[in-house]
Amino acid sequence: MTGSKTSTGQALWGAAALGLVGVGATYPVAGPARFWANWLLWFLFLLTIGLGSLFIVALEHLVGSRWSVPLRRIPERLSTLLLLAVPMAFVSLGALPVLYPGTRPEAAHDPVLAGKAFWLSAPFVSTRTILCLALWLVGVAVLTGGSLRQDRTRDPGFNVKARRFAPAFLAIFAVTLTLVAFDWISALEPKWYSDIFGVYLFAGTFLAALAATAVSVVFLKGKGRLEGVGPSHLYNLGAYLFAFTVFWSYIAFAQYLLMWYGDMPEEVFWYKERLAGSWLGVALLLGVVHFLIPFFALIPRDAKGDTRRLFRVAVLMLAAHVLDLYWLIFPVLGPPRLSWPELSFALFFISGGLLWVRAAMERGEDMPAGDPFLREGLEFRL
Amino acid sequence: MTEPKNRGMFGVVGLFESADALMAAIPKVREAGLGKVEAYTPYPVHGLDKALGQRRSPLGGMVMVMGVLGALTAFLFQWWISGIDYPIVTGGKAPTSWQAFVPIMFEVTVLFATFTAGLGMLFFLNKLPFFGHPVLHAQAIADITRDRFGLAIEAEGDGFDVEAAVRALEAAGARPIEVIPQPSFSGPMTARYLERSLLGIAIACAVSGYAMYWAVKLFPVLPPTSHMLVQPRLDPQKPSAFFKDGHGMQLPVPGTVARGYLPLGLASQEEAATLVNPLAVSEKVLEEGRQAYMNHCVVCHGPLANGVPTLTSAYGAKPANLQAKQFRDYPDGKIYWTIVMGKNAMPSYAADLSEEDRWAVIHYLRALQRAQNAKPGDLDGVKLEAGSGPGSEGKAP
Amino acid sequence: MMDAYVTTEELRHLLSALLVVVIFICLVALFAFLIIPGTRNANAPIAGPAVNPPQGQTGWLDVTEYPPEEGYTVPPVDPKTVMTPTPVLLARGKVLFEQNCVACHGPEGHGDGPAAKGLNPPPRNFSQPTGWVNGYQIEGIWKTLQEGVKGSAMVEYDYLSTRDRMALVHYVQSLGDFSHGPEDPAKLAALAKLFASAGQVVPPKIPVSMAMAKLEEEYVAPRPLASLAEAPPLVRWSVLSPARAARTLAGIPHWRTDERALAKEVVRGAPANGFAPAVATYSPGQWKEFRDQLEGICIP
Amino acid sequence: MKAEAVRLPEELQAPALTAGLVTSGSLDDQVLKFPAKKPPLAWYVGFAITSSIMTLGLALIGYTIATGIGVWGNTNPVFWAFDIINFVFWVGIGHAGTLISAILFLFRKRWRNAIARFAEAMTIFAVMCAGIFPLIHVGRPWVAFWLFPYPNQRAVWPNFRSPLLWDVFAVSTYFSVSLLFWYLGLLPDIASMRDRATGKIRKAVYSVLCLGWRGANSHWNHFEKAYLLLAGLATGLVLSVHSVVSFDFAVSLVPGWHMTIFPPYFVTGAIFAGFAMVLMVLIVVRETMDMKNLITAYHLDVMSRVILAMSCLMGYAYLMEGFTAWYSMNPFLHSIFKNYFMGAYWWAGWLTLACNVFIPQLFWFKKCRQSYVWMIVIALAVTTGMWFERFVIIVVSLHHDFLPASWHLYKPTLVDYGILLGSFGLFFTMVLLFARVLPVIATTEMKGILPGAQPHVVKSEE
Repeated sequence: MTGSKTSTGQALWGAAALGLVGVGATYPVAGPARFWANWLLWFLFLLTIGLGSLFIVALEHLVGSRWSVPLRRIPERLSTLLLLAVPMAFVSLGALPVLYPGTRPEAAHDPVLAGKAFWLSAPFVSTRTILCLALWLVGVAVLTGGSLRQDRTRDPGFNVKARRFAPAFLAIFAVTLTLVAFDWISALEPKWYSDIFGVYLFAGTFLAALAATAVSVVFLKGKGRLEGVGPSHLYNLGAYLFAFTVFWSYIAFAQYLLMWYGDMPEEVFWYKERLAGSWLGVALLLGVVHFLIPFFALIPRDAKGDTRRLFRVAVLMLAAHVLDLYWLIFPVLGPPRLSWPELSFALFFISGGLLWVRAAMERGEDMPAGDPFLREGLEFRL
Repeated sequence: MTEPKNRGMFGVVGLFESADALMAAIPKVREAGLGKVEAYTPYPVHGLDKALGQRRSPLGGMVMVMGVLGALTAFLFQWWISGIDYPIVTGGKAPTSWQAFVPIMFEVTVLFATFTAGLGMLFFLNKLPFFGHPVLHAQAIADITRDRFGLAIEAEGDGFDVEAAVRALEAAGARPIEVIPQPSFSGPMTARYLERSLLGIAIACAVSGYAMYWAVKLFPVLPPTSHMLVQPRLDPQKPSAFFKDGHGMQLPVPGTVARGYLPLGLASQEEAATLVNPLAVSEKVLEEGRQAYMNHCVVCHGPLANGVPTLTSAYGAKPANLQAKQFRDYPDGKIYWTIVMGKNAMPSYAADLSEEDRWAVIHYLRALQRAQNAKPGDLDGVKLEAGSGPGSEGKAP
Repeated sequence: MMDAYVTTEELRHLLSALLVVVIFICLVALFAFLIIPGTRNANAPIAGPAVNPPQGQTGWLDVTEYPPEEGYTVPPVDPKTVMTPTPVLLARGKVLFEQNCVACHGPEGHGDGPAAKGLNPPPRNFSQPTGWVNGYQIEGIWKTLQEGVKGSAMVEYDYLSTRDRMALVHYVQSLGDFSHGPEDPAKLAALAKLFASAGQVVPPKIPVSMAMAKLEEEYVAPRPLASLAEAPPLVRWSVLSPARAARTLAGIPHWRTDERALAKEVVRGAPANGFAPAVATYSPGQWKEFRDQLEGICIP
Repeated sequence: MKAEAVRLPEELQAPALTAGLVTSGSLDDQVLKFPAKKPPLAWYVGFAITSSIMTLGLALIGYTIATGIGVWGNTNPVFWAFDIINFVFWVGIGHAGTLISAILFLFRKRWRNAIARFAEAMTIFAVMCAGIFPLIHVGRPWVAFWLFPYPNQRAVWPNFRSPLLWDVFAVSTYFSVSLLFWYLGLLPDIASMRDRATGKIRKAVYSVLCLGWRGANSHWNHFEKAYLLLAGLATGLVLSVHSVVSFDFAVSLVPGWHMTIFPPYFVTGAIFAGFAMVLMVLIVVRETMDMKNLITAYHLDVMSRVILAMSCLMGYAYLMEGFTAWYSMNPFLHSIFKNYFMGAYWWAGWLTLACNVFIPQLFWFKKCRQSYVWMIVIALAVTTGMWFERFVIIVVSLHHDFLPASWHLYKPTLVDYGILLGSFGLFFTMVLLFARVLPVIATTEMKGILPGAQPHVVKSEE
């Protein structure tokens, strides 16, 4: 076991190192724009998984759900990706002058951008980002740290505290995630606007976090850990994945339908860019992997409780989330690009992220042992 | 339903106090293997289907099939209607724009799926309505729908052993136990019943249709199709009590300038004489003039502009003969003025003919005049039909 | 695998139910589309045996497409046969009167025809001796028919033949129940001489389409104006259509010398004549300038 | 993970879903007795009041149809006014029922069982009220069937690209599915009533209505599956219906209507308003029908919390609308948002904001979640606020359209008010009737969650 673990770890380190070479080469060879676009993609990917996981934890505390208590440690561990996101966010600020037209001085002379030039300016975006990071870290500290402490203290007082803290965190989450959506994605094309965009990113975020949780749960179960987590729990996870696949599609389609129908030049250009030429293929692929395949794969009752199918669908959902971010970010660079820079970024961040998560999976016990509802959660049957 | 040979007996049902007791009894009773074992409960009890060995409900598959059918139906229906049978472009969207079909596709999918789930469950799977089921006529049913849990051993084929079944239930702890006979009356779905109900439906349709006919006829408060035809409106050329002159059609207010028409800033016809026709003579212009002449002028002035007095007999009017020398010598401007301002009994045609058309008509009129008063050289090289034409008999030698 | 969800039996039930629904819909559709006559394709032409239509444009009844005719001269009239009324002449005059005159002058010649209402001056009352512009004697009525009355609705009727006109003259005279007095023999003689000496020329006739072609052929386009792009600003702003402006200028004599005439004609025809209506606001000085600039772009 | 006795703080303890001793039998006795009993005087008084209001509304609808919709205040450029506001409002009220019966069922929130029946019934009645408005809004309701795509002599088809046609499909589907859902849930209850009934006619009626339901487990098996599927489908439906209603506005180009957030925002608002209405009606039911042991303080508390959550979501939606309006730098959007809060109808904008976002925040306080007065005050505020939200969206956006020459203030007429009032009359008349002839609480579903109702067999997971 340890032997294979070490070898897996070595392989991951090797892959990360290999990816790092490509990442390093991207900036001078492929140009800064391409570097930053890739960086942004993976920054947002890791950030949204971490943030979404924290959201899952907070939601569980808020509604007092019992069945998910045995699984809660997984999103708690995944939410530590936010710690990784902090340095990444600071690095990402370097993308502002490269990718974001709103930060350039000429934005002040553009009739549309002039009014919001201050909002889009690099100092203000940085301030907002730092504020968001601080708030998230508080969330991580309270929800995750408290839970880990509860393993020792067995004090149900944490549940009370978390339950009171959850609504506040959810409010923060709503606002900050919207800011992420507007500051880091929508602002790539600062003339475009869509009220639903925050909700769109939320749908993808939540889905990705659910998928990451499902993948981790199935993985740990395969290692013989998480004893007591049975098909009923997996079924519920699968049902949530199914429901939020539909929710994502609903939001994505609603936004598309309204812009398509309205056909107003000030907003429809965003879709024209993303549905023109080869991007149409990417968009169709997104529809297939983000909606059609998971939708039909998860409809049958058996599929939701089946570890193998759930695992496959969840991995597909994570890939779909990457594709979603790719489709959102990369059109500003022109036609779709998929070459060694993208692959080395993927290699680096996937292996790096896995290393991080792998380490996180060893923190504390596999289940929140101190939670008074753990037993009830383990007894949960459909 | 199975048709037991032993028509006298449906089965035996025993009641239990709690779901736990029922659950515990089921394996014992099933072991005895006396007949089909079925539970009757006031609410769905989890795990009973497994205990009773009943298969999982196939409803999910049915709903899925029908849902996909619904989506396809809705899509093809809309696509055929909007794209093929009745293609209209609205909002600049292509007739077959799939995006707009999605909402209805979704609704129809849900409609098909829910009706399959609800009605499919009732009619296909549960074979309801079924008022003649023996259990419904047992004493136990009142308890079953209230708070007791019934376990029945139902006869399957020949040789149902009632006593053994009662004993098995007793041993499992059921109390009381009731033997249920087949109901003595025949089910409602007999041929006579069907005939009667069909007749009833037919009569009801006839009566209600007739009643509606007379209701609409006798109480015309809301005649069903009076829309648009009957409404307070003024038809042109109809009298009206509203206007002082009694005409429905009114002249525009004095000084009204129609869109695209400029008032003519000339005081008299003489002043207009020097106006220049701005249009070049071309086939296109002459053709436009011909169209306008045929639409507006020909009824009075005749197809050859000779004012053949077709109107004299009908209305006592005598339009001008535009072939007269006087009009042949008229400058274009004077004719233009006449078209715009009218002359004598001729009204203004300013509202009917656009500026372009007026000048084109004048060009065409010149062609008509030329046709009737050709220059001698015009006939050079033209082969004449011998002895034709009205003037041939009077030709100069 | 399918069996886990739907047994064959249930699928059959399901599909047969669907079939019933579909058949029902089909029946309704059949009823709506075919059985109610004329339900569908209400605008479609009625099908019949195929007929090969003649090729090309034939079959029109176009009165303007008569065969060409040569002109001719109506032979001179023997004055003796027309100078005094005869029953034949009066009968012919009555026919012509009803065709051409009653609309204004009324059936009895009282000047009260249906079209008389809108006329100013009103049509002549033939029964009264007063108000005749050219006199009520043969020569005067002839003159009226020949030339019309300037400033009134009475147009010339010179297209009637000499004999027809004399018949009308006699008929008009017969409508007035007053003494027409003795005719002036000198004038009568002049008329008689006219009748006897010259026949009436009837011009040749050609179909309208030919006339249209002739006009087109004969049309001489005025010299076009030079390109406006390099023209001085006044011209660029004032000329809407160089082609029309060229025609307008060609129709104004002396515009090169008389800018007042130019101004008058250009203003009254704008904008159809190719000039912008704004020309109405130009001052005399501007007109001079405009005229000079126009000359500049006229291709000599 | 030993079963050590951890003393849970009160806040964390699982609340009892019923108060006192409730058994299957007592539940039947308590709930199913009403249809057999003579109603009290108060019921008659209430019924007289609501049915006369309903009659007034129906009379005014008749007047409208006979005269034409010129009797309303709608005029250029406000062509949509009370009719569409009321339509959206009532459809929204209906959504809470579907949410409680379907979405909470999927989330296995067992507290929903006590209130689901009433909420579903309210869905039906609310959709009935809603259906009236587009019908009379078309002006010639007797040809409203033209909206349906059927082969016809006119040889024309409806326009499938029109969101108004989507509405026809969405609302009619919603109504039929809600009705089916409600009826399926009622079946076993009616079977119980059939077996309790003594009168011959009553028994016959209930027999037919319950289709001969006999509680066989093979039936329950399919029934539960059907209920689950219906719940899942109805969840999608409830999202789609108000989204389609929002498309009526959002696909147009009117500033203030063309917003991408409209679909989820309308759904949220609908659930919000519906919950407030359900809360109010349930308080009355709880008191007058003596249901304190079934509809407990916990139920009211949870509903208040849901209202609070929805209010926060509404706040988020308003925030996004305002922010995006500013962020778009679109002068039309700027102007319309200024107009919402500073225009001629400024009071409507502020009322909406106050009633939907600020007042419900009182539910943060436990005291407000426990006091009838506060709950009713807040629920009334939410109902009013949501009505005025539609007023703001529809009338205020329309009265300043793109053409300043046609700007015009909208003034409703007495007929408008009368029909609005009449729709409330219809709604409450139906509610009163329902409370008397059918079980107001889903007894079968309640029986299933009573303590000890399910066998204590520890199932082994395969």
